[in-house]
Amino acid sequence: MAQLTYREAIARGIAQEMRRDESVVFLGEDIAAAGGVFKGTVGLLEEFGPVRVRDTPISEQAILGAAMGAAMTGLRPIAEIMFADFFAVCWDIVVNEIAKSRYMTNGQMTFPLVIRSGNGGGLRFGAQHSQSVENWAMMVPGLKVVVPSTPLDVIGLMAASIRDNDPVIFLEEKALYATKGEVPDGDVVDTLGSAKVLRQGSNATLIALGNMVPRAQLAAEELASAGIDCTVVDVRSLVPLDTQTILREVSATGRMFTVEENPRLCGWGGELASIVADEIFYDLDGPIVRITTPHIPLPAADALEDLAIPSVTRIVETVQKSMNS
Amino acid sequence: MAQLTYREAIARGIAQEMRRDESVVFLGEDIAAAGGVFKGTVGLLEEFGPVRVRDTPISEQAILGAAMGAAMTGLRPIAEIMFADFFAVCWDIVVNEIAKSRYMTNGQMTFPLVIRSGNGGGLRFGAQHSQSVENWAMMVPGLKVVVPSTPLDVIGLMAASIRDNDPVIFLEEKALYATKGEVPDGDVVDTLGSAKVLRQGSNATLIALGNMVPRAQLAAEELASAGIDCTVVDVRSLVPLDTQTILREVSATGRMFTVEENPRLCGWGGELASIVADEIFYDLDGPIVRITTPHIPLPAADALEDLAIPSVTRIVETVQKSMNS
Amino acid sequence: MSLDVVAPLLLDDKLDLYRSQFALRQFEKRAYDLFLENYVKGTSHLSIGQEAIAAGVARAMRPDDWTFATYRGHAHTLARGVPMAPVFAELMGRANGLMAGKGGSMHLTSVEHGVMGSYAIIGAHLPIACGAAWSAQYRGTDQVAVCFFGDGSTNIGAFHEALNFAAIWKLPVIFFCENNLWMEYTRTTEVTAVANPAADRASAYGLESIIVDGNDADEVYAVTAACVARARAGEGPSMIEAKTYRHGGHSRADPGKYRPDEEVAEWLAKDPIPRYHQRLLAEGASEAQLVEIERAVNEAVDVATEEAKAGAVPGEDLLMKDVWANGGAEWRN
Amino acid sequence: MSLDVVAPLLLDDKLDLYRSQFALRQFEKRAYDLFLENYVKGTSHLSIGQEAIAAGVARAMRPDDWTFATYRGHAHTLARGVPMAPVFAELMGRANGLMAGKGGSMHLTSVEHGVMGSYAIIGAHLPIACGAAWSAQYRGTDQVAVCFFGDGSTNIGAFHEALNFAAIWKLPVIFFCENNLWMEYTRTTEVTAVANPAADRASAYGLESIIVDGNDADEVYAVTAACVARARAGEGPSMIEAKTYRHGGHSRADPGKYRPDEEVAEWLAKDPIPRYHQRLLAEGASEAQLVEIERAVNEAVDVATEEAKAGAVPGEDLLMKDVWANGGAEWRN
Ligand SMILES: Cc1ncc(C[n+]2csc(CCOP(=O)(O)OP(=O)(O)O)c2C)c(N)n1
Ligand SMILES: Cc1ncc(C[n+]2csc(CCOP(=O)(O)OP(=O)(O)O)c2C)c(N)n1
Ligand SMILES: [Mg+2]
Ligand SMILES: [Mg+2]
Repeated sequence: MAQLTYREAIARGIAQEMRRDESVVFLGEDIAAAGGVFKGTVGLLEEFGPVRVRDTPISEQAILGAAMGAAMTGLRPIAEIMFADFFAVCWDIVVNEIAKSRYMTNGQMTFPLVIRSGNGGGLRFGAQHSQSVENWAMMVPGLKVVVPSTPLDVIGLMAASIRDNDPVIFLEEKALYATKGEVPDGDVVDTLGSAKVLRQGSNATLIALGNMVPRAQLAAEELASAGIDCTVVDVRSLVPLDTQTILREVSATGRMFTVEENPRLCGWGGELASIVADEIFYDLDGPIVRITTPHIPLPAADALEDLAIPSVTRIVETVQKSMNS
Repeated sequence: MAQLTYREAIARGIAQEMRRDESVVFLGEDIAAAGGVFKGTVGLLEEFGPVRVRDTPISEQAILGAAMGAAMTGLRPIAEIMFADFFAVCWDIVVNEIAKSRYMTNGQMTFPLVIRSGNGGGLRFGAQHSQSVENWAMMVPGLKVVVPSTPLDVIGLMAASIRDNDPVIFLEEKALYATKGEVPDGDVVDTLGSAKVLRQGSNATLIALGNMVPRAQLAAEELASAGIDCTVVDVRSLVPLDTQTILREVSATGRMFTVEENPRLCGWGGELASIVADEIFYDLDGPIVRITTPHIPLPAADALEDLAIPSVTRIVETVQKSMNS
Repeated sequence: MSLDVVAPLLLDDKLDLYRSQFALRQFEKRAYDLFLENYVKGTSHLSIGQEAIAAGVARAMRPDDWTFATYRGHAHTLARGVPMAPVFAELMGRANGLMAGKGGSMHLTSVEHGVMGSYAIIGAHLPIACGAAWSAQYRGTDQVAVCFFGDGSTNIGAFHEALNFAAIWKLPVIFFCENNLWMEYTRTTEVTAVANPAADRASAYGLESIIVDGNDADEVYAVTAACVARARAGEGPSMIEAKTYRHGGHSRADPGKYRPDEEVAEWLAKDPIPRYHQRLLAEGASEAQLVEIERAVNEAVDVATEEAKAGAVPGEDLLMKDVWANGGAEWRN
Repeated sequence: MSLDVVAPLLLDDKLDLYRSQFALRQFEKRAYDLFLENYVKGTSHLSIGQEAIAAGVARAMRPDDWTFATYRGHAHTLARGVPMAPVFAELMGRANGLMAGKGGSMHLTSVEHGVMGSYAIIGAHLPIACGAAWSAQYRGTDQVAVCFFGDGSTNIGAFHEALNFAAIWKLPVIFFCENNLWMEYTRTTEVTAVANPAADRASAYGLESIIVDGNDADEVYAVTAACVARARAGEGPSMIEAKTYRHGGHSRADPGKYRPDEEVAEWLAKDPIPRYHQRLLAEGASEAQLVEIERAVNEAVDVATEEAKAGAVPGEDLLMKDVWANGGAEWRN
């Protein structure tokens, strides 16, 4: 058992898999000599050398094209896109090439690759360095999408993503890099497509992802003392999606709230709402409510960013208002 | 009054606005001399000359960057992205630059520009030339998103988009280019953010967009003869979204079905479902059901593409099954 | 560009190269007919006039080398040894198609033949080819990747990123520009800052500027073989610009009317196939030998057409197959 | 590059240019302190060591010309005449900030000063600058756009697209590469196929290769002025590569330890500001004049800091403002 930060867990997860599999290689901007701009990959160059851990130019299309070409010819590359916002400069390689080529070739090609990226806000970096882009990826058939919320999940889901034979978009929550958690010694391997029930309640079910998970947990504690007993589900993986757990936990309480860092329109919460409103409509006791960042670009100022992203207070107030009306 | 094809309506709408406003300029690949690969812009070079109607290299980032820079300095550019799938190669300019710069600059800049693009499937062009990307754009704060379903709407919404002071993603449904419709003489100007109720029924409300609108209408006719009387709403504009009309029409029947060409996850139908399940939950009489393309890349073969995209038969069967259960 | 390392072609090799070029031509002509007869439903982009390139390059490659083609990729796919019938069937959207109809004309792929895909978004496959080359370098297999693209594709960002990336990592990849003068309906020089869109940019990546006659299969072969040797020797990437012309329009039934008559005539006179035919006669082949090659090819095209037409229409099972490596399409449990 | 057309700077102009460089330096030093004191909450990228460029270029521009900067854009913004206080306030996220705190350090914009934005995604603003230049060309205003970017930014696709686009349309735009040798923590030559990442690629766009000493404001001014004149005369774009160095790290509190000590020392010895100070003395300015300039700047920095600190914290009204041209943020009715 050790206490590890979320940031340290990244390198730990990657190293664990690079040790057992020579075909795992890693490329990206400033990931080798510098150990990553978020210091998430410190030590990997030293342990695995410059042939397996390579710095690249600022050429995101080349980075992901290289990962794709390597994956289709037998390697298991990990590529870093420094900030998730930068997916926009290489989106074609992700959505038109990596996501579709297995299907288009009728299964002739396989793309065992992981694209890691720093996701989300909270660091006052402004609109072009703070986006939560999990929905950009969830929207595209052929991509798996993983967003861990704890150091332990980082390691286990990273290992599962690297071992998976499909392309995985692995989003690391920038706001969580400094958070700590217990991690067992030895290898950790988790399962993609499994949500976690973090708290069981009887009145309402809060469904959260990534950086919103600890906030949902804190909100649930506050709500409990105000007499509203909430289940909290950490989705962890948007594709594959653990609809069994989600449907079961919403059925059990009859009320569903999503807590989403993304701007509202077409967020994963909308997708979940539509699944629930279709498949367990008659188990619902009241409206489905989404708590999201408003549909605006994220502002840079700390005061404004804090107003934008769902806070514990906003979660508590929204749930209370809806449950008491 | 004249009969016009959807394709002819494009050039008509653009010409109408270029005549009244010198600041409207138009650029894209093969749009001038060739009149567009879908022949949607025939005659514009001849009428407005090569200074206002310009062919470009295959450089989508340059095309949209040019449109953005021109818009912030007083022009009203129209840019073509030939196939909507190609947004992926210039997505940064759309989502990180055009969509956000007004907000980031606290309103110092304005971006009156239109990006037109051929959207959707049905032409057996395969996975990289057939995508319905309306949700890619809807997801991003700062973009307006318009998808006309008739020649008349093409002209009126094109005019409204060009006159609008915000960036508009104007998606032309490739499968509809050859369809015809009545168009009055003289200028036509419509309003962004207004849905159209095409048919009023009492049992269920079908909400459709673009190429799915005529299918929803045909399905409604079939359903009517089977005793299920449906309202059909053409959304027309995803942002701004006419939630008043949608909420009213769903409340009136108590049942909502969406008909979406996009692959399922995070589609606009999910967003609408979540709005309805929140705001008029108690008006609902049964599950909300989404009829979408399965969450797969679009196949090229005609037989497979026809299986993938919602057909009139699938709409009819899905509605019947749900209404009778 | 020194060609010393390249093995010269013998007459038999050249007869084979003729067969290959002729087969590509006849395949494309049949594909055009099938399009007009509405057997081919989607789009298609033919290489008629450009056959010397696909054939000459393939000749310079080892079976385990990789090609990356564009939407104009029938010829490049067949030249690597992929049989005609599944390609025809793919164009027709049949279950016996190369990818069971799921990819279509623009995405021909046959991994077993080293045909690592045809890509329909301009520029995307240049970085992807870098990745395959990187994998060969990492695993020490001395495989080489060849990536075809058009003149118009040199102005897109991915071109630039891939060239720089290949150069700095010394990747075994050959970027092959087929300069047929035209993008879809626009002349490339009208929208390109330099006269030779690939060759004039080689120096921006520390590469040699190489221009070849794309209508001469022997020259294409020799220069490509030299670049392949260089790549296998660990000396890094090359870029080749071949001058050529498409006889027809850009795609589907486009008659290509935007091109001046004299230009078309000039290039028809440089048609690689009659030219090669004449060369073979001059180098000692008999007319009878060539006629027999042509007959056999024509027969093969007919047989393949019928085999393709006999294919079944693909159904729901194929539709929901192979999104994921487990063979399925499920996104939920 | 002929400099005949450029008006030589008089001593008064040069004193002004000194004032400008010194102000940029002092602003950045204060910004660094404010970061350490946690007044600046987000990131910030300083131009210490590179001031001769922002100052020299601004001097060559007309007030109605446009600049496009990067996330490392404080200097470029101030050099065009934007007052210090709103820039400090923007870094601190205050309502009196240049964009009321909504943009932050990386997105400084002041349309009234021709500062058409600072862009934080590498490469994006090069095509955008083309668009502004196109608009000037279309409206016949003879305005010019200058677009700054770093050495590391020359390997991204947008660079290539913009250069070609500007060249073929003969746009009045100047691409200004500040080559400070480093990307974030990686040396640019390690990932770039040519030694001069911008200048060695100019020919790929039919442009002249231009390299200047980026630590010499007079040279930067003169070469930029010549390019501006060319652009105004309708002779199209230019690309300039200036050799320079950032004294500190890439951003925030990065100490820049990855750089060899000798390299840092070599460049500190070429610091543009003491150099310019010496030159002014040699050209007839008095030490007292320079001391007075420095005093006035320091005072201005102090005053601006206090003014910025006095700003209010922005609230909900600003949050939901100006997504759309109508001033609001509504996406529904
Ligand atoms: C990113 C992108 N932009 C535009 C297109 C549409 N398009 C397909 S082929 C083509 C012309 C390509 O010309 P060139 O590279 O010379 O190849 P050729 O067709 O002549 O073989 C264009 C513009 C595309 N497929 N992808
Ligand atoms: C598309 C993209 N990729 C990566 C980054 C992260 N990033 C910010 S600055 C930078 C280094 C840029 O180096 P250079 O262009 O030399 O400019 P400098 O910082 O030295 O002024 C990087 C990689 C980014 N902002 N955008
Ligand atoms: Mg061409
Ligand atoms: Mg630099």
